[in-house]
Amino acid sequence: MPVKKKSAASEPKESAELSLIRKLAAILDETGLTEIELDHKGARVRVSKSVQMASMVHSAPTIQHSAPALVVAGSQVATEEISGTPLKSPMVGTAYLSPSPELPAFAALGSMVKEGQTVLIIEAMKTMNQIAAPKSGKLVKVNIKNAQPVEYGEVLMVIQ
Amino acid sequence: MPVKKKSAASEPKESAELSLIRKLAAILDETGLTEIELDHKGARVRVSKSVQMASMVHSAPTIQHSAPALVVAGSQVATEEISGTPLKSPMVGTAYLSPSPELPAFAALGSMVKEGQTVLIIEAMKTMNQIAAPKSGKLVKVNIKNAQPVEYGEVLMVIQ
Amino acid sequence: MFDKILIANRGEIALRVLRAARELGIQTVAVHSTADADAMHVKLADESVCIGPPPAKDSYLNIPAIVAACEITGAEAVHPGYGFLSENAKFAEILKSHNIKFIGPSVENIRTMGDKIEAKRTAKELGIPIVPGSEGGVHDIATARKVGKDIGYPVIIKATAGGGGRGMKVANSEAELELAVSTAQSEAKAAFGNGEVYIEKYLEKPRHIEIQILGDGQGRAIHLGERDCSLQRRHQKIWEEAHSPALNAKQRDEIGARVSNAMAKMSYEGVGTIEFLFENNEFYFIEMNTRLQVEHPVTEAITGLDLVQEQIRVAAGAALAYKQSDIQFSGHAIECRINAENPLTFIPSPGKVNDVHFPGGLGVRVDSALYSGYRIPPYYDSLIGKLIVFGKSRAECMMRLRRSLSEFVVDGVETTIPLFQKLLAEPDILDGHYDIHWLEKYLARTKM
Amino acid sequence: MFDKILIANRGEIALRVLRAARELGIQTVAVHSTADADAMHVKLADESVCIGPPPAKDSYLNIPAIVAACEITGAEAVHPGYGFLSENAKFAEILKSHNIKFIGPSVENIRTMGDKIEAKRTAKELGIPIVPGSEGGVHDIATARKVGKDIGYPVIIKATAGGGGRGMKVANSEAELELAVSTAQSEAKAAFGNGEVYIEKYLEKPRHIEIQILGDGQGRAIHLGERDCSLQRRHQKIWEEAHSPALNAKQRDEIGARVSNAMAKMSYEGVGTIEFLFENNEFYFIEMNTRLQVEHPVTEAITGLDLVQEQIRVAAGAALAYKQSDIQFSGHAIECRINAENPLTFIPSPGKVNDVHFPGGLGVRVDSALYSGYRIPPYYDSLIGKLIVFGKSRAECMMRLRRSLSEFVVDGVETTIPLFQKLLAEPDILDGHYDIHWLEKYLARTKM
Repeated sequence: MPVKKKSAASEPKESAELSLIRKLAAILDETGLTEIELDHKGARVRVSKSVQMASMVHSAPTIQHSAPALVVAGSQVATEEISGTPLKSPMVGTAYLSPSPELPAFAALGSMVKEGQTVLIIEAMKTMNQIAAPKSGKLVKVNIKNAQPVEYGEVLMVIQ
Repeated sequence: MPVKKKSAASEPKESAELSLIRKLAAILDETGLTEIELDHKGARVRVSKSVQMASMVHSAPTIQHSAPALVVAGSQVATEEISGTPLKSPMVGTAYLSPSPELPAFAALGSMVKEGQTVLIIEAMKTMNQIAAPKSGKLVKVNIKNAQPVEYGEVLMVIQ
Repeated sequence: MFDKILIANRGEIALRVLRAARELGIQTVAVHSTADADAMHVKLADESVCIGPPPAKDSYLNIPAIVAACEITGAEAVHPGYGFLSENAKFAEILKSHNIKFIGPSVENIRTMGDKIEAKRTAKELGIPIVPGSEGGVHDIATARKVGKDIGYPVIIKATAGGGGRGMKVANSEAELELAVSTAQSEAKAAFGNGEVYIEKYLEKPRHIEIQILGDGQGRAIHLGERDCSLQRRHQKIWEEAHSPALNAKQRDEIGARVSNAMAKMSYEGVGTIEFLFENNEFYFIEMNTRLQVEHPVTEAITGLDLVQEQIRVAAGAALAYKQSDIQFSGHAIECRINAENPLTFIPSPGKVNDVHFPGGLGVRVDSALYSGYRIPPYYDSLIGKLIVFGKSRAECMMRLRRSLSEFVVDGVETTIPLFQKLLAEPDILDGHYDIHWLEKYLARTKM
Repeated sequence: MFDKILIANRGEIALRVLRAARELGIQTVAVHSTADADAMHVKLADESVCIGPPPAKDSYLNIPAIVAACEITGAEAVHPGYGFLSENAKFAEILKSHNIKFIGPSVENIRTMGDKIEAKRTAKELGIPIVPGSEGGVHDIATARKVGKDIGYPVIIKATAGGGGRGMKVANSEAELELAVSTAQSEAKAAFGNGEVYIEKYLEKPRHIEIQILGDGQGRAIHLGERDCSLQRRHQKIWEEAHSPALNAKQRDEIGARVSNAMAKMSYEGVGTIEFLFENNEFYFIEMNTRLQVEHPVTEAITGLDLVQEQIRVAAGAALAYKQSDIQFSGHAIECRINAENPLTFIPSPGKVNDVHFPGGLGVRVDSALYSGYRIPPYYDSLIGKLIVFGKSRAECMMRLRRSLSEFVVDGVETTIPLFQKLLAEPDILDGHYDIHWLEKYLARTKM
């Protein structure tokens, strides 16, 4: 969500949504609420404010002191914040960015893709599964290399 | 929804939704609820408020679920807050408040005692140990009964 | 031996398999649903692969995902644990077609023993005692009388087309037989449109006793004694012990020999369990589980074998390392299944576990994937740990069980620990006098 | 049997004794210093008594306080654990005079074995092998030569009045003897004003092997095999195993029989350990510990006995329940002492333990009084737990040890767990090739 934290004096040009967010934020402060979610004429807005939790309950114990669990694919590492629609892997398998090594990629980084267009293939159990773009837009991020193993739910690409 | 307790400064221009949120916030405060979600004429609103978590880190685990460790003497229980100088048991043993069952107590509750005066006896290993008042003053509290077992560090009496 | 195996399961059994593999020097791949990303077996495995969303059908039962996980990690074999795909012949078949070793018996053996009727027929053929009864349907009272005389009373008359208790009648003597048969026939006709009935021996207070076997798929098989799993609630075992308080060494040797001979004839590979009802010193085959059993640790305790390691060894092609005479039983072991459930209502209690403390000391084993701060997901079964206690005698074992239950802390969710503490106060439990109905009756009696 | 015993100790051994008592149906009284008010044994005991401030001399070594704690709680017997008052003859004597049973040997036996010279004399008398040497002082070279010839080279010449290494000389052959004796004599004269020296066999690379015995104080005693405790740092054992990688069954039976015969002659009561140096297949008596040993669990693992329960039974007057022939050894066990210390510098690391997770599964025992949130007090020794691992063979045991060390989590303080993980990579450790100097040399070598 492209919210930039503007100065106090809000310009008149501000969109209706941003204005609404400001108002909601003010209500948060005023009422001591921590979260507001609002569906309003098709626009859904959620604002929330974290409490300063001082409690530090030891949620995840340091079980891994000797053999750290190496996640096969580097999905966790690769998820820098680039906004857009993520294409998450619907299955486990080996991802291919082009139909064959000699051919160019289904979709090059920075290019425009169409919703439903095949942007990569995932091979699982000797079957090539064509993976389609979830929406039309610009391919702004490719998190994987060709022939890389991927796991379920991993963010493979981001389309803006 | 029967909402009272308005916030004084609500502008008349405020949209219906924002006004609703304020009302819901007031209800949260009033009822002690932590979350309200409302579908109202196509608009969905959810407000929530975190509880002040008193951080309940499990310092001492609940090891005792079956066999609670019964401390021999009721020291922990007996230490109500009465200011003064505590007389803590210097040893483990059986405490006696008078030289023999027929005789009166070394020091009666409410009486004045002198520093160094014997106020009770603790028997340990067949030996009678005279326990002296740590300071002069009024004996304002006697935490033990005659012939009661006591442990080290237990507060036996309080002198003011 | 394998270099790398994939563990197609979760929870305590995934951890159990991981431990065995690690002790054999084998690399492990954990697979998990998104709900189990923080699970112990995932943290401890050498590699892990997320295979799907929380519902088991999309993850732990998702055959293509698991095969693909083998492919991308290069795992040579799959250990299926128990439940999920462990007795799925199709899974074993698909793995085979991908040149991945299924750690378990052959596809044929799984299939045969997975079919109730086929299993019973095979058991009978191989000399395993089954419930005596009529061969097929009984149509007239004369035949019924003959069957009754042959197998002895009481008998139960069941609808061939039946199920769910309808069309079932018990006859305690020949005098009751005619009425029972005709009633069953008309009930069966009314309920299923088919009045055919058959007759079986009726067991009133059987125990559930099962024999653990181990085969190498090369014609050798041994038995590892029995487990008594009679304490059940809604057909779920909650307490298992070895040996059974009801069996003596001669009975054990006899049934064990029968069963292991049968398994040798089948060229059975890996571990398996033949389940029996046991009444009046007779065994009656119920079914065979062609996989590792939840309660396998009690057998490990009294034999000293690591069943999972043995499973992996024979799967890798090794011949059985033990003859029957190498197996020495010693002591007594009891397992309590610790479930995240209310101990009175048995309503599941998933959620965050604030603090966990396992009992320790001599003769105490805990198999659990819990840790402090772990969140028990609501999607899977409620078994969160197993407490296995060993002693030189049953009496010592019971005292140790009492002691270790009192040290077991799981804070944040409800568990069945208090139930076991209560059971240890029951004279029947202390004496080993219980049958498969005991626990249900006890729970009904103490509900007030 | 006793109804109630008092445990005059703290930490893991207090918990160990509590568990044994509870399994025998005996009530327990924990005593503790103010620093240990939150300790596990205090939480779990039926009753607890605070006996003094943190310094051990005022609490765990405070005899009047402990006797008074018995009096006010009505405890009939005291288990002293190890360390503290466990080998204090005076304590045993005072308890006796108060009609409280000391769970351990007689006052006389404690006293005899507590005196180094008397212990050696007694051992020799009872047929236990001691280090051969001259009888008393050696004044001339001719006598020295005769002794050297009798006992064999190398020999060590020691000052009768000596200590701390001064006045000690080694002679590797008769050729070196004259110079060694005269040098030792003049050093001794200079250092202690007394030039008298004596000669003993010199052991270059001995192992520390000890024999566990159990007697009933009524003339019966058995041995429970040996433990190899050669891996020591500054005379502190850190790793113990049974059996010793260096001993065979015949040697075990021979030394065991000698030692148990000696103990029977002494009418020794309870458990005890005879410590030996072992070199070139010969045993040389060092000392006897008249108490339970830290490393007793490895013996429990290979014999199946509960040593603490046996201690309590004979203390209550029972005759030994086992003949030597009843004792069957099986498998292999290793104990690692987990200390709250930096694994490189061995600087103690007391403080709050945020999170504890014990390894579990087959063949793994943890004896520890730690729990999540526990604060390790700085007043006592740094042993916070013992990991004991059992396997059918030494190889299986080592693999299991590696696996369980990798699961052991103690968060918040430093522990020696990483040291053991490093040791498991050392070929000498894997092969069992080590002596009492090995660990010190290893630590010096890897310090860089």
